[in-house]
Amino acid sequence: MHNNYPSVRTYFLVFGALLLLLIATVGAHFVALGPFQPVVSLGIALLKALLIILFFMHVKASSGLVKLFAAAGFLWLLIFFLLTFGDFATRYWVPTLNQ
Amino acid sequence: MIHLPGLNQASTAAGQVDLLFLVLLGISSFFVLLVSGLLIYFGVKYRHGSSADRSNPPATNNFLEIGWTVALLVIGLPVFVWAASMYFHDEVPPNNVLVINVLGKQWMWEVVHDNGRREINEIHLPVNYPVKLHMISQDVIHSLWIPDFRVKQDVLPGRYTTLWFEATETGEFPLRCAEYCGTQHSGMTGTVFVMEQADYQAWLENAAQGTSLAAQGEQLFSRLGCAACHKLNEQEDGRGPLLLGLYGRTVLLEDGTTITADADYIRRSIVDPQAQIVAGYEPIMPTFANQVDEQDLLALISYIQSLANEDGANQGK
Amino acid sequence: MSEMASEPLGREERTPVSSSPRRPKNYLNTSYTARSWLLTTDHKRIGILYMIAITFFFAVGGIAATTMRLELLTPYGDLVGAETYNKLFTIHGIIMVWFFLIPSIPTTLGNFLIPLMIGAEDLAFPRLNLASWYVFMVGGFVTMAAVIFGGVDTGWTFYTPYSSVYSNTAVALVIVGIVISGFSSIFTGINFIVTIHKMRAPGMTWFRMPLFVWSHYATSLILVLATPVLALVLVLVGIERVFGVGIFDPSLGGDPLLFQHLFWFYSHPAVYIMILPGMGVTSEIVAAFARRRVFGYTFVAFASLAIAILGFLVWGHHMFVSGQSIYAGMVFSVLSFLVAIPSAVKVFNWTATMYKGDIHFDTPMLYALGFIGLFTVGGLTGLFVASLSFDVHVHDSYFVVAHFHYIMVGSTVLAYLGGIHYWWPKISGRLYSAWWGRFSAILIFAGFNLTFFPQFIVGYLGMPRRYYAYAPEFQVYNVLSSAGASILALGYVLPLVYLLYSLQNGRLAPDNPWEATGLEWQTSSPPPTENFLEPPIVTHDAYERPSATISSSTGGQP
Amino acid sequence: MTQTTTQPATPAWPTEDEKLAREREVNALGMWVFLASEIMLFGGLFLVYFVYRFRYPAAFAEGSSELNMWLGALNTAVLLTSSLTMALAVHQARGSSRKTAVLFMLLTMALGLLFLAIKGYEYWQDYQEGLVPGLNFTYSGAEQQAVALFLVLYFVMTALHALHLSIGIVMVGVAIVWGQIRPFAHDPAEPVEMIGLYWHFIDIVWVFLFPVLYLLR
Repeated sequence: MHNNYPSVRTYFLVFGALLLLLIATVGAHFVALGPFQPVVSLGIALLKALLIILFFMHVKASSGLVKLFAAAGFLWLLIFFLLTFGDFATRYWVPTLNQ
Repeated sequence: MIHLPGLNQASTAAGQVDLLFLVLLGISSFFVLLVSGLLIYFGVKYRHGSSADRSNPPATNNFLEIGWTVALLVIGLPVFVWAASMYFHDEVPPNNVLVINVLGKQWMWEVVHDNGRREINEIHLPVNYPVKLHMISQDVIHSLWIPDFRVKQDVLPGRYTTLWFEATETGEFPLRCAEYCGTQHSGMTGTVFVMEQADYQAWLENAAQGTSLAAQGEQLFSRLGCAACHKLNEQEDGRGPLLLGLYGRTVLLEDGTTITADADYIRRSIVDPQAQIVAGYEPIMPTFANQVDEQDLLALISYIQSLANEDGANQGK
Repeated sequence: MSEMASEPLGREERTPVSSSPRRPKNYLNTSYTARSWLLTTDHKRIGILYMIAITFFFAVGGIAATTMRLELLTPYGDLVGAETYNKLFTIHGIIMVWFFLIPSIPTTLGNFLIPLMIGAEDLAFPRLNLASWYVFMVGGFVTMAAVIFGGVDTGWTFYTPYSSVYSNTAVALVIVGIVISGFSSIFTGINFIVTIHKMRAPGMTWFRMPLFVWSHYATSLILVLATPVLALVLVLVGIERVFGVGIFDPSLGGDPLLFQHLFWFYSHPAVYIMILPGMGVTSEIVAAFARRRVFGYTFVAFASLAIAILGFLVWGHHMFVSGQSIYAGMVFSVLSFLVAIPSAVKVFNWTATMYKGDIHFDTPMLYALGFIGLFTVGGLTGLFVASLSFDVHVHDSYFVVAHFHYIMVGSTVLAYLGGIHYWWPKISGRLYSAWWGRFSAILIFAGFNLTFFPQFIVGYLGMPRRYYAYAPEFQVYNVLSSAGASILALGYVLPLVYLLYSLQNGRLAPDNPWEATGLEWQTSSPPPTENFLEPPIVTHDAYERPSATISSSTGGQP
Repeated sequence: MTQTTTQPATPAWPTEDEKLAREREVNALGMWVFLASEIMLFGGLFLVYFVYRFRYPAAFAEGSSELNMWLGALNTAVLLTSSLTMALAVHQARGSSRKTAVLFMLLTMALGLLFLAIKGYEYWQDYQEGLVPGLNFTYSGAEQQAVALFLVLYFVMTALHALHLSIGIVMVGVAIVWGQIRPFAHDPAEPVEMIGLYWHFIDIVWVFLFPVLYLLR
């Protein structure tokens, strides 16, 4: 598990990418993207998170089990988001059954 | 319809719910008897020391496992579909419905009829006529439950919830608060009086104290100075949106979204006007949250609904 | 943060045990000092520490329950006032859910047995295990302090805006207590998941593990993934109370339904935390006392996982009448029907295990049969309340109270007692009186049904939950229920008496008193501190009965 | 599910280095299971935030514009750098020189403290501007209630994050001191690796917090 840890060079490369993405996300704030604004900002944040997980946290070099556990947390969160938003989005829909 | 002792079926929904109960009871009894019967049978037959044939006991049987899983689905899902369709039907009131406002507050129910008649912990309503209870709470979450009608609906603070039914028997039926709401939660009970149509009208008329709800709303409308900004005819253009014919219409808001002008919209526009600015108007309306209580809001909303009626452009209350 | 760093695994080398006439050295008699108990990292001793703690909390919750049942003998509030009654049912709820049911089987039997069953010396993080006990005790004391400083009257569900704005009781303090004890669940969950993955003996593949371990693996998934959301929502309620800001308070722009979503996202999986370990215990007991392999092992194992995963999708069935959207209600209803399937599969498999078995009706088997019967009733009434239009009628009524008590008390407590009686020889090295065991099992089964079956009826007839004064026509059912409660209370006291009695003068237990399979029965009773004297090797399936121990009955196993 | 061959190996206790390898895997797995529970904790908070943003879009945008975006951006950069130094610390602790590992860990602690300082300054600034609901809230613009709700969520989320960061800083400090006192523990890099995982997780939480709270239009 420890022989294929990323080299120091990789760390600095990843760090550089993270800073660039930071600049990108701040830049995107000034561009009037309208409805795409949250999509872009969350997309960049997701990308940064993936970079950190895969390289800084060595998940890329870890066993399948660690990858599974890393993904499990986010998967459960997705369940939570989807079903809760299912309620909030459809709360005021009134079926036109009887009219 | 099969009648369960101690609980009469006094609404259109009651018979269906009781039938669903009996079907579920039947299915459950079958499985309970099946499982306990097998447990007892195997227990006796294969008890230690008995000379039953115990050769090559099966370790597993995929056919059996898949079989009873599919069987459970085949039995379960139709029950879900039936129960869901009943629920779907019970949640949406028909058009021609008598609306009664119910105000839940810590530990009593205050009922306000459209003609202004008020009652505490009692609801008088006609038989064989769909009735919609338009409910809101003044403090915590309550829940209006009328066991004999098999209906229940939480009463939320800050938002109107509705509960509709059609009583099929005259008489007195208990109503109870089902959601825990504090010290006297168990004291928050009352009675529903279901009366013949004629008796109901007579009851409504003879004891009507003072003005109807809409009229009370009109007095409030002028007293609070709403008329200063909200004009009542198309000619004058006031600083506030025109309220004539507003109820039931879809309104375009400042941020581009549209919303139907129902009771909730009007209530929120009075209590928290900044939350929904109508397109083309300034956010200058102050909040009236501390000048009106829930009853005044009911009166104002009833008044605004009546404005729509004169205009004739209203799709149902 | 708890130290995760490893501590060197230096153990004195294993010397064969000298055959002194006195009991050989085991985890109990290695040392009797308080320090050896309070600072132990031995999973077996921590299991016993938990057992003592939750027995105390079970007593507190039980006293609250009996007082409520006495009050409900009459339709009017004459024994205790409304204030006190509301505090009683809140204490009963909080203590029983978080300080007895959730820790009951995982932290006592789970802690004690999982390393033994998979052939490990201890759990993956022994010191984290001790930390989980201390966190549990601190949470328990803070909660008991809140109870003593005037109690809480919000119900264990803490619905806002009552809990955050209108209740003037020690809500913030009890929230601190519950959140602290939440860490205990997370630590136990972490320990079990990593131990089951990484510390199995050679040859112990996933499908050679006992079903007890499978059910605890599924339970740990829920413990780890659901508990944080409870801590979050209770902290938000605490913040709202202390700073008067409106996260869930509608008058300040919040939404009480969002509280219900967050609360039930934890609290429904929490009921699966309570039942899954009970299923694991039942699988072990039925297999042992029917002297047979569990029927459909893989289906029962995957059913545990299915329950854990589907259990996260169904919380909305608590909110059918709460003003939740109709469509969400329908989605949650169909998912609730699906989550019932794995439970039913398990019940059928236990029943099929009895087929062609060699059934011994010892005390644990009576508890397991009681579990299967009552869990079938509890589970099926779950389908009643999952049907939308029926739940509209019975939501927040005694029908629902009866349903969840059939699962929590009828199933989980019976399984807990069954497990205690099944592994008591292994835990204490002593045998208890078989007659008293059977008698108390039957007494509890009878008392339980008399207590909770009338509640189904009175709930359907219209008696709401949490009423201390009710309509006079419901009195007959409540009197029956209170009568049953007194029998049940007696039934629960009996095991405490004869089990403690057996500690001193029970007969010494052999290593495998019930001729059961499983690694825990291959080591001594009570086991040595390092669990196994020679390294355990697993060569056959979980419940394969080695032909060497053909039971004396005529029809032996092949 | 790596599993030894099913035919029974000769029964023997695991050797020392077998135990060491398993030890490292066990710790990493344990930390990841703990991080899964932390994901659910912060995830629940993000859900509360998104539900209310879905309901009050204009007010949340208004509230977000009250915050000082540049301090947020600076803090993100600080935390990303601290992630780099933490990763290098783990690298050095695994590799040859423990001295540089301690140096990088000290650097990580410093960056963590810098983040907390900037955050503290930002809180103080918000307090001065009367943006703290419950304590000093003098915001009088449109949709006062919903803006107050945004700010409550802002403070709860960032305070919870800051609390976790402070715990992280303390743990790094403990690891340094522990490394000096008992340097010959059989696997000195193990605690550093674990704290590294935790530290990177806290950084990831901030990576999501920054755009969600500050860059809202």
